Amino acid sequence: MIRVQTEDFDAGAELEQLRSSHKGQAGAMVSFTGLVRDLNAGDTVTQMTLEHYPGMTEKALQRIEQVANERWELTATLIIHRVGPLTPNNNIVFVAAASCHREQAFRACEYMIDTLKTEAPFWKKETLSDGTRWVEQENSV
Amino acid sequence: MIRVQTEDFDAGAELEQLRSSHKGQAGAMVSFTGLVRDLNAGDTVTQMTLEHYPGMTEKALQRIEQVANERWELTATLIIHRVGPLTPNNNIVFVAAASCHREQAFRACEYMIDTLKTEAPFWKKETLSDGTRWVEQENSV
Amino acid sequence: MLQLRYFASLRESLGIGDEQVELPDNVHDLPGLTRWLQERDPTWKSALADSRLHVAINQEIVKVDAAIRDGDEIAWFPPVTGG
Amino acid sequence: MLQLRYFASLRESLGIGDEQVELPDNVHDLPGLTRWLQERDPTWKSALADSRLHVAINQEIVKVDAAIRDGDEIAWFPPVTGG
Repeated sequence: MIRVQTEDFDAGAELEQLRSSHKGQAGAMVSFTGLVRDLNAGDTVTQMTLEHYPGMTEKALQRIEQVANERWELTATLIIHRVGPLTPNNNIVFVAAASCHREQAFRACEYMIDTLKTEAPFWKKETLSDGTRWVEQENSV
Repeated sequence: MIRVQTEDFDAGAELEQLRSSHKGQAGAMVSFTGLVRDLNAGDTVTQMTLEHYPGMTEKALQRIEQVANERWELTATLIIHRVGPLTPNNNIVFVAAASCHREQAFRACEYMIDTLKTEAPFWKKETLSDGTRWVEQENSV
Repeated sequence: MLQLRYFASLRESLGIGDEQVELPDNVHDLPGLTRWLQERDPTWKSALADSRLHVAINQEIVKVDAAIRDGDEIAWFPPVTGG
Repeated sequence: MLQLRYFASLRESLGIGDEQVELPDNVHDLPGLTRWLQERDPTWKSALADSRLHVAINQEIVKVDAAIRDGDEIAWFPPVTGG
């Protein structure tokens, strides 16, 4: 499942949902949570705004999830990405994979976040004490 | 932090705790949750009992956490392992690592669960419909 | 008609996020469209010269020589930085 | 005195989880202790013959030829299966 939303998410509730949707089948769940940092490239960040390309974003995330499910044996996957204004320590993204095998869950979760970061049309703009700037690709976590 | 406990844990609350203890510093949190499966080696499992070696267990988990923190740049780590009787879909183990860098968080989390599974003195006993059996090392998730 | 979309720093440089244009007669591919836009306005001339820009046609990333058809949605944007 | 501990399937095979024994006079290392236990009781003789067993002395995994000292806590157990 994929979701693009302005609201926050509850990682625990999402993991619980992932678990209960596949009762007893999955032995392993791996999750990645991406957070807004208060410091980037040495500068204090007071706000972070996420822009995206509605329509293309959903397609890109669906494809990432689909490829993960083709490559690895998974019982469930989830990608949630927030958009709009965020502040330091806010959740940005949540990616999770459930599997019978922990290695498969690790590989799938890492694949999904790595691919999201290079292929999904999101852009980060930081507000610093003295202005704003667009994050460059090599600076991202 | 490490904990060995009979009670269940709330993965969401643990991730939240990990996040709030390092406000704004960590950009990435990776977690692994291990669950009791209802099927192992083709047989239906109705209960799973976790035995451990009190004292040595805590030392082993602390060492695993320490090595992870020496090898990777982490802002926080957590290992929780349950003991006693469990049923299918129950949580068994929760391992999490927070870092400024997602790759470090992935590597550390995977190292901790891999090492726990080969070095920490826990043993699983399954209750099947027709008796009980100790889980063999190669069958574990 | 073509639906043109610009995102992030490129949107800010151009001052607009989207526009509709008639498919010019002699434009059949992305290089042709880019050239036409650059000749139309000096702001586009410099902004679209950035070789790091990605282009999506109908919401799929395409190569620099992709064909353009009437009705297409064409988007330009800098390297993505989400996650 | 030595504190001996047995876990999991080994504990069940032996029927006990721990016991205290006086350090035998001629026992100075793990092979000596194992031999002494095996000579003491046929149940131990077969159970401790399993080459997959791990041994911890004072809660640290040790090699098969580790030294034994009075006061040590020695634990035998099968390969771990937690997580």
